[in-house]
Amino acid sequence: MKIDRRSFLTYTTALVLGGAAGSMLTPAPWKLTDDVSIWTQNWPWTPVPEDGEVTYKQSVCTLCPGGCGINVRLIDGRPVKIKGLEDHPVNKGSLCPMGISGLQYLYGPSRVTSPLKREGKRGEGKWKKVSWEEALGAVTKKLAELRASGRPQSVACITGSDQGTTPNLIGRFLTAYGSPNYIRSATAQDAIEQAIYLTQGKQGTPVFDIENADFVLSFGSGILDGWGSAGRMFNLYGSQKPAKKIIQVEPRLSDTAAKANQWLGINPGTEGALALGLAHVIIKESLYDRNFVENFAFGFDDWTDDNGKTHDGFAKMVKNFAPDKVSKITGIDKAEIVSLARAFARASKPIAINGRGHGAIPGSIDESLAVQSLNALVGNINKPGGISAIPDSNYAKWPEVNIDEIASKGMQQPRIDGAGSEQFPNTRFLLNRLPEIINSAKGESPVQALLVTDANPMYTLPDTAATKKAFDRIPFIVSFSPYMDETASHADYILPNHSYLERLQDVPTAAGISRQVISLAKPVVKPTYETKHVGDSFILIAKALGGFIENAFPWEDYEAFLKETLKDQWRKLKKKGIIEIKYDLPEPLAFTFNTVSTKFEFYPTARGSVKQKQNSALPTYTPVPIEGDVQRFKLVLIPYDSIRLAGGAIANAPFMTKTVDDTVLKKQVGLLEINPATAKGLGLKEGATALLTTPKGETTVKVHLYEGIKPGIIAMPRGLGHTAYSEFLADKGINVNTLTGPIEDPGSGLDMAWGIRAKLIRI
Amino acid sequence: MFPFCFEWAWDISHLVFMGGLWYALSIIGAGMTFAIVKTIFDCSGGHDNQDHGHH
Amino acid sequence: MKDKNAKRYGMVIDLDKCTGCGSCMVGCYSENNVPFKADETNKLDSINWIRVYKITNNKTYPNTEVCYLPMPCMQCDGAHEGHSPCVSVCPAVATDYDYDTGIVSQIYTRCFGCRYCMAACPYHARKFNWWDPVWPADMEKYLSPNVSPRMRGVVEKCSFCFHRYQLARDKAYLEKREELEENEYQTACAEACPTGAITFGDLNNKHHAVYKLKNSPRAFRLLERLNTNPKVYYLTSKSWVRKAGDNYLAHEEPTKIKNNIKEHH
Amino acid sequence: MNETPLIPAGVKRCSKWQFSLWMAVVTAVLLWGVYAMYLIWYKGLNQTNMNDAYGFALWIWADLAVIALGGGAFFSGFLTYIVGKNELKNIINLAVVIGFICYSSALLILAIDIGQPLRGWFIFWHANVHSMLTEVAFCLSCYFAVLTIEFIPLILENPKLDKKPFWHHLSHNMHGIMAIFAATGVFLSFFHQGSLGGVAGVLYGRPFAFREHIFIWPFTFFLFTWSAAAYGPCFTILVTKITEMITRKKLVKDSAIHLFAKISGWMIITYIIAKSIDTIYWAFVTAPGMGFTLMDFYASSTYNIGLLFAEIVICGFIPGLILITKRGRENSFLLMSAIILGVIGVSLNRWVMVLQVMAVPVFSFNEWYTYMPSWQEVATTVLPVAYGLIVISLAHRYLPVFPQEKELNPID
Repeated sequence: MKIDRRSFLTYTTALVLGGAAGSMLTPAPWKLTDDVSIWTQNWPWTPVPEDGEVTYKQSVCTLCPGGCGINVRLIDGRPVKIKGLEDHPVNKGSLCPMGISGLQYLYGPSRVTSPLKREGKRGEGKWKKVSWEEALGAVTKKLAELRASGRPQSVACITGSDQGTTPNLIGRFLTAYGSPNYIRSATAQDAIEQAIYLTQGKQGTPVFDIENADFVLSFGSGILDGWGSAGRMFNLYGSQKPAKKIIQVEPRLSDTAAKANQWLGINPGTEGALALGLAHVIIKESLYDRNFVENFAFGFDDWTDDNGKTHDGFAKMVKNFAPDKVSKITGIDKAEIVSLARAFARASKPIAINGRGHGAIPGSIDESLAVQSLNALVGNINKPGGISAIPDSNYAKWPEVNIDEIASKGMQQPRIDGAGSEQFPNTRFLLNRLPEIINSAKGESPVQALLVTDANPMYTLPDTAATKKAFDRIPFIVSFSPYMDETASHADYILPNHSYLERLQDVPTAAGISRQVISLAKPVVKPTYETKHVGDSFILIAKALGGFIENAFPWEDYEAFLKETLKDQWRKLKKKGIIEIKYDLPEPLAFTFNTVSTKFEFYPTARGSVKQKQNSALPTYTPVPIEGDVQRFKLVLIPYDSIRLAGGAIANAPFMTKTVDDTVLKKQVGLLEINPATAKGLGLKEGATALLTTPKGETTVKVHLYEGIKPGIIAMPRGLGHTAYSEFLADKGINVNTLTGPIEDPGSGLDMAWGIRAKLIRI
Repeated sequence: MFPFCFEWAWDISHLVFMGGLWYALSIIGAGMTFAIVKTIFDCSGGHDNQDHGHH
Repeated sequence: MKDKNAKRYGMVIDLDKCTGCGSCMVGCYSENNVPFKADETNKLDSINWIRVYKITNNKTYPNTEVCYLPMPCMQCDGAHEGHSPCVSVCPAVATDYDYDTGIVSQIYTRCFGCRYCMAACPYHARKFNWWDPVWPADMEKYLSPNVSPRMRGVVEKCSFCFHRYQLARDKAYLEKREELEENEYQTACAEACPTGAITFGDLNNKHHAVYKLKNSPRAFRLLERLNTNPKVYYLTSKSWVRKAGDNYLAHEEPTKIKNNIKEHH
Repeated sequence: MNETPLIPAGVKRCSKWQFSLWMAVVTAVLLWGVYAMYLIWYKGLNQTNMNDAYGFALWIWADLAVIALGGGAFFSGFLTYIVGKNELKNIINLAVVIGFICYSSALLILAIDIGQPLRGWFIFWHANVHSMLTEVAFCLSCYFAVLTIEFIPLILENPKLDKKPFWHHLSHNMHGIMAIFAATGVFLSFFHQGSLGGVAGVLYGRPFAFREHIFIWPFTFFLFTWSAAAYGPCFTILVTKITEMITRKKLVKDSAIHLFAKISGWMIITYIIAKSIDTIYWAFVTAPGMGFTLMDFYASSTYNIGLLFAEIVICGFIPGLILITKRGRENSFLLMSAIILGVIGVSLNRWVMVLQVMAVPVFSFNEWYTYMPSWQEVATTVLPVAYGLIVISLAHRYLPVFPQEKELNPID
């Protein structure tokens, strides 16, 4: 048979078709179908986590100063889950979303995995991996140079805390080195501590015994938005008796306000006036604690000083704060003010607290004093359900530090930030003043080298532009951050600390808790990357600097140091993870105060010298000046805090950002909360894009119409708008600090800004 | 779809549904088998295609 | 089919206690190897086994109220137990009703991604893996071996942490115990909730907290009128919240509506 | 290559280059769709604009719509082989070709639509017999087999193949038992058309979709079968008319068209009455029982009550009334209007039963869900159209699709 092209085609076709049909009768296609689907069930790029032995390790969360106990589940030594530690005295098993996200701070693209040296321009993101020897050597060299030139005081160190051995070790280093410029980031705690110091004469960590209170009057404190130890506050709220009342005073319906028994929308910044207004009603109606006021307080009534000069007492002063007037200032109904005052005074254990939101900004010292006075009026000081202060912990036994002449000279120089100066004698740290001081300095920057640990001032300080400008003038910046945060990304060297789950650290009592609890954060996992404990870094630098500095650090490393300084406590701490020093509240009717008058001072005499301008040290209400021309900027922007957004030194983990509502962040654009009535006036609909301008900067936002915000006020959350970190956080929304600026409290020097004027234009 | 698949149960739902299915499949299968077998028979019977009247 | 000792695990969420902190969501992510992307702001492609909704009473300032509403999978029984909206529609038995626990399972390796179950679920409890999950920079190290990571193209949802039930049951078995204690099997969200708003247990067991709570006058369920018969109960003292949990005609009063379907025992 | 032996005898076809040009254009569109299909299979369904609220979207609508439009095949089969309307033999070939295109397209779209196409066969292997989708998959596949069987004899009538004795006999023998296949097809179609309606009707969590049940089937089950039988013929007639327009010759005698149109008209009228009753019952009994009023379902600007009016009156009663009146269906303008309205009507119904179901918020605090398909979704939905055009063009060119063509267009 002749095979021509046609029949060839026919046969080929028949062969293919027949082959296909025939192969269906073989197992091959069926097996292939099955195999392919099995392949899809086991795609090599879908991870299969390894199983293994389950163990648990207990530690303390140090992502914020809250100090909550955590229980970490491990599989063959690999941490896989974090939950609250049931029997920890701070949080009793409760934990905030940040704490639960903890493992995302252990791994992930934001970690700095080895020492880095800057290659390109600052903030450009070009880095060179260097060895620890090189990195430590470079820092030592610079510090040695500055000392050699007789300017050890030009080295400043910014930390997140001043409690516990790690900050103290760094403080010791600075002392031995010769710089007084140890600067702790400020929070509302600073203002409250100072108010307690001024009224009670005690320097220490404030205590708010909300556990035992039955009426909580919160002047904007986000007690369910992350204020204090979040784990503790949530636990408290969940387990509280139904009879307990929470009254929330703030311009925005926050999560706390939403859960409060009553929400009072107040004109922002007028909380102090309300406190005095409440005092007015309480005194006028004689609802105050007569016993406390008459026997244990000073300055309630008019008094005469040693020079025979008569001073107004607190009672007389608050006569100026009648409900009518306070109603006008605060925007709260007169009747509400009166009934709130009565309810507060008549409650058996009322407590008044302040510190807006998380307490990121200290706030006015007058406001804190007014709130403390309100507590004193109801005799709510130093007793269960009340306010007191735990003395700064001294559980570590430090050997004396000897310093050389250079150091001694350096230490005698005034602090660059002005804290403790004649102007601000009662303030310990004033980080908020630093950028302005550097920027206004003639000639070279007073800070020649900046060491930053557990802090991220490039992000957290209001007026980011000014901060950046100031930092640009500092010739040498070293970051010890485990994460590529904003400050680290602007540093010259990064000497990465271990992540919080990899390092050993004692954690002293957090603010608010009425017991002195020292916990030990223990590594739950060996360091994953080429990182070093910040304490070890400082010890190594000290040793390299030699002389008196080296002598101040006779320990091999941080752990050895901890062991030797904690002495007896160490064994207990290591074994139990916690030492609890029972803090005994003084017996009722045995109130003793360390003030000049040995009484609770409604009239804080220690403040006298700095209040010359005012003639009186009494807390009063003067409106906090708010930046911006009212004609140009008709709205007021207030930052707010959310438990789902970390606005502090350590930023959101991807999991937390994942929980953020689409009414807060939409793609890369942040949403601004505005009352629908205000929005209507501006022609803005839900989701509309607008240009937001403040005296400090401008940005594009979308608007979210929210009935829960006072008309005329607009609000943005803290914690967004990062420029560093990774794609899971960077360039999402706006950092509200770029739009706001600090306002110096004339009394304390602390930042007391609560907002800024703003303008919103539809685009 | 087969009694040996673990989802299978000898319940009314399976009997009705799968009964219907296999019934339909059987008819289709039988019909096609018939057509093919008959075609092969027709071809091997030596009939010339011209002999068939056009349908 | 149904064991006389069968459990009906369920949840009671006290909305009066929920502060909207999101710990349940994060606790769930980390327990169940839930992936994350750079952009999670489109909540319609963001995988959440439990999502906390924020609802308001729609009143103007200052009478506005807010309530947070955490929504896991409701583990619906349906009109007759096992007839969950999703289970009955899945063409490949990739989601199934477990008569021993009342939990609606999802078998990722069985699912072929038709998404019919998602169309069937009025609670939007079901999420689709539109992308391959990626855990960058060593993050794979924290994955739990108790829950398999899902591949792209399949549906997933809250399982009431069924793996925890299995682990607890295995442990009880080794200890020669028949019954689990109430605290032996708890979901990750209930465990993570820092205010204790979420209570979990056997709805049929008189000794479990949920048994009492579900009969509270404050108790209601979401979209009960659809006869989905969910095993997640909510508690609220606010009438507007209760009203928001279902649909009512203008003249209807939530507490006066009788449900066609009573829950099973 | 000389085409003449491939072209049926006694008919005239356009020139080879003209045909090639046309095919090139359509193939380009097809390739666009194929590229989108590749993207979706390679990168996954993130290439679409579907989301967790819109799990069913454009593709499911396309599936439902093409199957309804392809309903002309089973219904003409039913009328021809079972009822004995022999007149319809003149149009049934085209109905079969359309059916084949529609069903193969539906299967392809389903293969694109599922997240794990390589596991698609689980729907058969691990079948859940209670799921409407299982029933759809089984009946759809089986009926596709039937359609292929119905299509084969037509292919075998290609003059070149017809010369081979085996193919000639096979064609003949298959013709001989075609009634059995057709009957099986009708049986299968009844169920899968119904099941497609059931897909929405059983969703008791979706008040917009849910309908009361008769035994295990929701009303929509019957309405879908009915509407496919009613509107499928409209599409068959429409394609016939379009083919006639393009080829500029009459292909099917008016008697067949009018008969088909008349039957379609009566089916539409009865269907739309049933649909109206269903709507009224749903609006006044079913939905209020779930706490919804009718207007709750039509409270969006996109999905407003006009849609319901359009579906029932404009695309229901109007074409139905035109087609059942002799003067209506015999007036070519009215006939065309009616069949176009019919095609729109059934497509609209399927759209509403898929996309509006997803759009309606079930919680009072949720907004209406919105969705706009991505270009990949559009391209893969256009793909079957291009594919259909190619198949019809090839079939018309090389196969005797229209038995009356020779008679109506004698070559001098």
